Amino acid sequence: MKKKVTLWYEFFKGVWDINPAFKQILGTCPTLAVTVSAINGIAMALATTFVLVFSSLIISLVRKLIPSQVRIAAYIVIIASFVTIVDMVMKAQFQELSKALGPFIPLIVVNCIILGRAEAFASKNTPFRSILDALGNGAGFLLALFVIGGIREILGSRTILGFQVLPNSYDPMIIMILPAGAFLTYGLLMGFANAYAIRKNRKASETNIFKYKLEREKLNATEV
Amino acid sequence: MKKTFKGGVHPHEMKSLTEKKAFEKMPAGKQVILPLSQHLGKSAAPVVKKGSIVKKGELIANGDGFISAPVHSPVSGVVAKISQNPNLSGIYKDAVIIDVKEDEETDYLPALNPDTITSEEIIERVKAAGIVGQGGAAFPTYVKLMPPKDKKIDLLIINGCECEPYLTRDFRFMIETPEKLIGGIKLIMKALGINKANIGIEDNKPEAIKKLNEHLAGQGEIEVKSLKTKYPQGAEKMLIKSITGKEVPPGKLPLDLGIVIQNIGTACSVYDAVVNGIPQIEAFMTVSGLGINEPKNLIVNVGTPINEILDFCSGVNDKAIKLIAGGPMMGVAQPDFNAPITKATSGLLILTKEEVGDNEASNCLRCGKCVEACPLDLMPTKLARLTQLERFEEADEAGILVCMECGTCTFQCPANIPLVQWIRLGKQSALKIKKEKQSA
Amino acid sequence: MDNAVNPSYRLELSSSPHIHSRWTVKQSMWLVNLALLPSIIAAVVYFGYYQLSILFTSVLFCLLTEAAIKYIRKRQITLMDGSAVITGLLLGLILPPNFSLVFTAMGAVVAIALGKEIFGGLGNNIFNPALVGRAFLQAAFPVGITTWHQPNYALDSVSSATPLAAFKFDKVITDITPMFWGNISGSLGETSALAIIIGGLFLIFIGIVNWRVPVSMIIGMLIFGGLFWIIDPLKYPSPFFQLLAGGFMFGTFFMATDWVSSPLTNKGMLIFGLLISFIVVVIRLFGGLPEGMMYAILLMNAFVPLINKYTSPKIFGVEK
Amino acid sequence: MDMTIIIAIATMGGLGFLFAGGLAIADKKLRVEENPLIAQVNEILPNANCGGCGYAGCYDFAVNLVEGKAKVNGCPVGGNDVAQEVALLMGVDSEASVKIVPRILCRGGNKEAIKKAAEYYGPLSCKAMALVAGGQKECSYGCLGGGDCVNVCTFGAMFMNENGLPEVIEDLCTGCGMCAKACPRDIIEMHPIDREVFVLCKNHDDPKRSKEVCDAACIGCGICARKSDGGVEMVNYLGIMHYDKLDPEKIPFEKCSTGAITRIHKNSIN
Amino acid sequence: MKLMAHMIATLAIIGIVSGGTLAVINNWAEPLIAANKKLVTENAIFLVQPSGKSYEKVKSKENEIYKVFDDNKELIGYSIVFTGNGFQGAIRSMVGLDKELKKITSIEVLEQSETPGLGTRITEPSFKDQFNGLETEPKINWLKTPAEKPNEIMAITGATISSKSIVAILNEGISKVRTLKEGGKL
Amino acid sequence: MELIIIFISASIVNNFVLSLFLGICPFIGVSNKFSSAVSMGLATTFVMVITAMVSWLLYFKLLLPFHLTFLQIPSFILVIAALVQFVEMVIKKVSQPLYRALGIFLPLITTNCAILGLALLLVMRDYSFVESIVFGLGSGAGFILALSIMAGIREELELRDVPKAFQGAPITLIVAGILALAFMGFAGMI
Repeated sequence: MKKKVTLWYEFFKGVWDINPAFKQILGTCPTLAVTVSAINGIAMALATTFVLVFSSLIISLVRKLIPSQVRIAAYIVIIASFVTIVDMVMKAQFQELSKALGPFIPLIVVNCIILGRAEAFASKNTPFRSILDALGNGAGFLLALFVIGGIREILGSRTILGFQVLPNSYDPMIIMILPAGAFLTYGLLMGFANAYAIRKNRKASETNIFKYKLEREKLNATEV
Repeated sequence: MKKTFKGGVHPHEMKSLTEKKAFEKMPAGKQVILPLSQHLGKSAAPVVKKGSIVKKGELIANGDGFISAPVHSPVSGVVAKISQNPNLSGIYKDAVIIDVKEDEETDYLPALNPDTITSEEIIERVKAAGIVGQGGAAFPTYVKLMPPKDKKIDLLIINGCECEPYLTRDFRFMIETPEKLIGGIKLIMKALGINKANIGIEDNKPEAIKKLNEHLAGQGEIEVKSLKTKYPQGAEKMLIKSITGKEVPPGKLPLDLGIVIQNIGTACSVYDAVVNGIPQIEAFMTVSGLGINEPKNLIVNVGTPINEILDFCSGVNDKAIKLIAGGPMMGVAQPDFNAPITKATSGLLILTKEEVGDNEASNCLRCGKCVEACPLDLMPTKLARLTQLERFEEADEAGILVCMECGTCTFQCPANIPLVQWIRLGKQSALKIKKEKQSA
Repeated sequence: MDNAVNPSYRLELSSSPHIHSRWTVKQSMWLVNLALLPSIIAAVVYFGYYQLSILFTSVLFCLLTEAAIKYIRKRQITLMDGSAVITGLLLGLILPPNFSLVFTAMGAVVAIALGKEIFGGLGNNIFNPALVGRAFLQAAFPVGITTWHQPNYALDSVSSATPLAAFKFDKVITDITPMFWGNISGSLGETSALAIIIGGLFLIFIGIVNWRVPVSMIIGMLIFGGLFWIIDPLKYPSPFFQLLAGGFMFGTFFMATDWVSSPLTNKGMLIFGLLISFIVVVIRLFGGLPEGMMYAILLMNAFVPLINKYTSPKIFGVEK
Repeated sequence: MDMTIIIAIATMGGLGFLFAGGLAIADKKLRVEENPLIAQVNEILPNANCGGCGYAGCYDFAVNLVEGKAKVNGCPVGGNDVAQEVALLMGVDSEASVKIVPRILCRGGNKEAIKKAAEYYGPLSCKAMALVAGGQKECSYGCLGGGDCVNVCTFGAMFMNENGLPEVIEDLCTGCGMCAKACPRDIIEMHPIDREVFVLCKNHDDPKRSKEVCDAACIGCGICARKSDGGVEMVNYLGIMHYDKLDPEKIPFEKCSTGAITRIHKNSIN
Repeated sequence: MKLMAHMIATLAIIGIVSGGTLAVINNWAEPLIAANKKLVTENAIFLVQPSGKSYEKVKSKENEIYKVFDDNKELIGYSIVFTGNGFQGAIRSMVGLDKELKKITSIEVLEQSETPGLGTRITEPSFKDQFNGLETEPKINWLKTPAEKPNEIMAITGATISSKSIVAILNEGISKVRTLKEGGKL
Repeated sequence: MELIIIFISASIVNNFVLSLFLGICPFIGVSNKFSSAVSMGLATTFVMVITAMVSWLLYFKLLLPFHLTFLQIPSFILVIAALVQFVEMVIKKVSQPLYRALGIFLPLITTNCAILGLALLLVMRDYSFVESIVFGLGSGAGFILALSIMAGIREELELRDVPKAFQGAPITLIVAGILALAFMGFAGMI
């Protein structure tokens, strides 16, 4: 029943088709909170991807050993452990980032992306595919966070990844680095992503109708 | 301060077009088309065949079923055919078509003495004469005169408000034939076995109030109540609220409050049927609007096609844009001039663009004018929107079934949204869902 | 059929009722614009001709944004209904004098795009578009929008505190009389209470504005503002000062009464007005910002759906 | 070994032990019998418990799905794949072996149907039009042309053609029947795809009237009924099909003057 | 019963493995984190006392106070952490004072959650540098216009409250420390 | 006084949803119906208060004394998950109507970062036991406030003509953005 999926798609679907931030609307808290700058977004996404990949791997390895009644608890402990590792490593080695991302590193635990992929994918698939899936979702998350962070950074502080790109004559829009700016940017981007998808769908259905009409003409022609 | 209801609107009355004009009898034309369903309820069953010769007043179709009314011929002539014909609102339904012959033979019911008649006899006669309510819904009148045994009736209200703009028919009844009206009221009271009646009249008709008071002098049981001029003062629930202060709960009837409401025209018809034996074969109506050359109050044979009536009023002018059967607030727009009028037709209006206004609707601005105007305290904009979104169950919860389609909301709406149309649609669907649920 | 009334034109067929009241959207909108005229005149009188360019920019960009979005959405472009003009004028009138035209244009774009069109256009917005634009500007360019100019000093860059800021930071109470006439520092259209009242009463008189909102707001201010004043007249200003200060008057008559973003029901309007006043008093007296009118109205806009829900009228005949 | 490590192990192990024990007991004591379909559906769902569907978690969504309250494609996380799987699962019992498609039983488009003398103003939805004197066309049985059916189709399987009538793209149709429900005139009926003969009209008017209102109406002449041995029955001037008795070969299609009774062929875009 | 045992075992094992792993990693990370923390504090201490070479923590319940010494181990002043409420949240700052507590050497904002782009400008040199050499007696004062007296600073336009808060925090903190000193506890 | 300030700060000025971005998932997910929003808010508040108590005890009585602070995250989340499950069981057992009203929202709460965020914040801010409870209550109240406002608006928005691309999550986020702007009015009030 289930169609065979190519390995490439296993990875790629997470980047766009089921992009966690724009399509699945998961992991919204960090998406909004840490995207004050592009670099923060990237760091957060990388941390999340790290946890995602490793927990997916472990979960997919032990998926047959865990009884279903305790699977959520088991998964969440595994995830929490990896998050703690990330947290400690960040604190020890990347102090500045750890400060910027604040309490949102521990909150990776409750990022629905991770538990979602664990349940939806890793618990049903082989480790290799799980890793691909995790990487894809991580990449999708990275893309989203980078775009949102980039927009907010450019408009809100004239810079991107710390380099000034807008002239000094441009007054930075402070709203972009406030919570309100995060909500608005995310909402607008999500809307535009939807608009694009709707447009594509409409195009597709127009093509369908066109094709159907052609076919019907042919049919009519042969009948007469 | 007169007692009144909340909300309501004040449309331009436009009654001056016809209020000074006495009823005029329109002569019969070549043909009458008698739809078999001129009332709410089951269609009547024809008792004549093609080629049958009928006299004026003769029964041509029997009302069968509990809520139904018979149809009588308004002319003497020959049945040309029984076929489908458009009725008011453009739907094709069965109708008996009679070619008019020029003799004045009549076949009325026997006249009865109003002083000795019994309650049962009155009801029997009202049923036999095919009288239907003339307030708009065309509900067979005899049903209203036979309240269930467990309901005690103590008040008859005669609706003389005529709150619809343009229409002056009831006004003319009150001015021209007050005796007939009062006689009719007394018969209805007798049929119901009560001795208290109120006539509610809007205070923009002082002449009528005066006239009736003169005729009622010394008779304590019938009382004229002068009411505030406000649309829809003439709606059952509003009228009861204004006169008695009571509110008819949703899903209940005036009967449940011990009240029966009858229209002025109905009372006159009852009088004619009992005292003169004439079944309901004529419609008293106002033909008005700026689109007609000569507005009139007319007495017309039931079944006369609209175009003949308009011809009789010197035709329509070229500004006419809309034809309405009934009043401008609740009447039905007609697609053409071919349909015949029925027993309950109280008016024909030919309106011009100037009166009708623009048809373009824009977005709802949530100004709340519809909520403010709704006499039943509904939120019309919400009901309409819920209908558009097909959320009928929620609409039901919000009271869509209570709406009586009086049109105040649409009248007030600055965005010109056809709220009533949507709500009517919503009512149909909500009712359907409710019935399905109950049967399930 | 051979009837004499066989028309050469087509009859109109539509649902009842067949007549309408005199109200139309377009007419109402332009009347609101007319009611803003006294405030516009006051702005020019007190702050100079330059302010007209702010208003013009604001209106222009509102119209352009609306047209652009309607075009993208392939909807009918209805600029002449006057609603975008209202938004533009309202936004312009709540900006400080000599405000940057670039920022004004940005505010106008945001007001229409995020305040109105994203909800589906006219009649669909939850928040007052002009206030969304203003709140955006306040958050985006806090310095520019809190730089005030003294009246009559037109293009001079002398900055002076508004009565509320003067009170908040320096505990200075401004005289009531100039506040009534408008000869004080503040937003373009907000300073002259007189001009606002003229326009506002006009709207109430012709029935566009439901009196309940302004009345309940003023009463609310007298109650809540008065309460604190009675508690400690030295620490808290008099309610009359608060009535005339900042954007209260303008908000009362032109912002909170916006049809779209205020409650539908009469009872709801009273609650709405009272709560706006309450929030304004709280923000002014206890918050970090000197003025809270904009935030109070926006917040209460958010509550409108709930207010409507709980004040929807009791259906006729239903037992109480 | 470091003391902290031992305590850490003990703590986490202890907590795990406690929790698992509690859960195990709970699972034993509080198990509730339920529709097995719910569990099956729940299995397909992503179980992220994100609440994106508007329900309280995946399980609640599954319950509502099985009860028919939630939409199959309601899970934003699962996307199309999950929607299809769920649809398949849910459709197992209901789906007949032969595909069901809607048939539009009216051919009175803009060309064929006669328009009313009056112009309709108001909302252009079929249902709303039906309320005001029956819309634009003279025929009070036919298609109103408002496209309500097209609008409810979530699969893009319907469109309004140039003639103002809806058409179905059978390959895209799932046979959900939403269009049939949406039609206020009941012109759309759901039929197995292999039925070929239809009277594409619903007009019960008498012959004269039918001819007046539409060039493509069934005028009730009854030729098909007489020749079909009970396959077609005339009811109120309209041919009604009895598919159990129908033999397409006996129907004199060429004799039908308006072409109301037709043999339709499967259309396809493949 | 078997299932129950299975469940308990699974979770317990996962817990044990997790606890163990984390403990091991913690053993590696903990000293690094602690070192980082210390480094930050040290940096700040010397940042506000540029001529300092070594420091010593003063035991005090209310404030974090460090004595700062020069090359010759002679007291040159104090680095003190002051905390208080800003516009939106707590502001934590390290302040360098001379040994008489009469002059500020320099200040450094350690933590704040002011409005980004506005209140956060209290961390920018243009604002902070105003405090270099600022007199603390009788009291630090703030103006909306350029400062005139040696104990005055100019507030940030549009962020008056944040500027005001810093001044208030300093004034309050310094007076507290002064009583400590007068009480001989410093 | 201190407690009142904590409450107001947590519920309004530093609203979890609108200024700390905690609990956004349920905020977007369960805010389309007013009744479910309120139930969800109540259930969350309930769990928040209990979490505040339990995690305070766990941290200050177990983890801190034994130098196990690095186990904060896994132990907290385990406790929360267990707690949610336990609460669900109890409610189910005690009152079926209550379960139907609240219980079905409980699974969502495990992955609500507002809960874990609350636990982490109260540790970070060094609150006392009572302060922690008030903090939990305040956060819960703020959550209910944000959720019910949003639910009211979304119920209303369903009646309006939001462009298709923006229906659902996008318009919710934009409304949240404007709400966050409006809540800025309370800034500086703590």
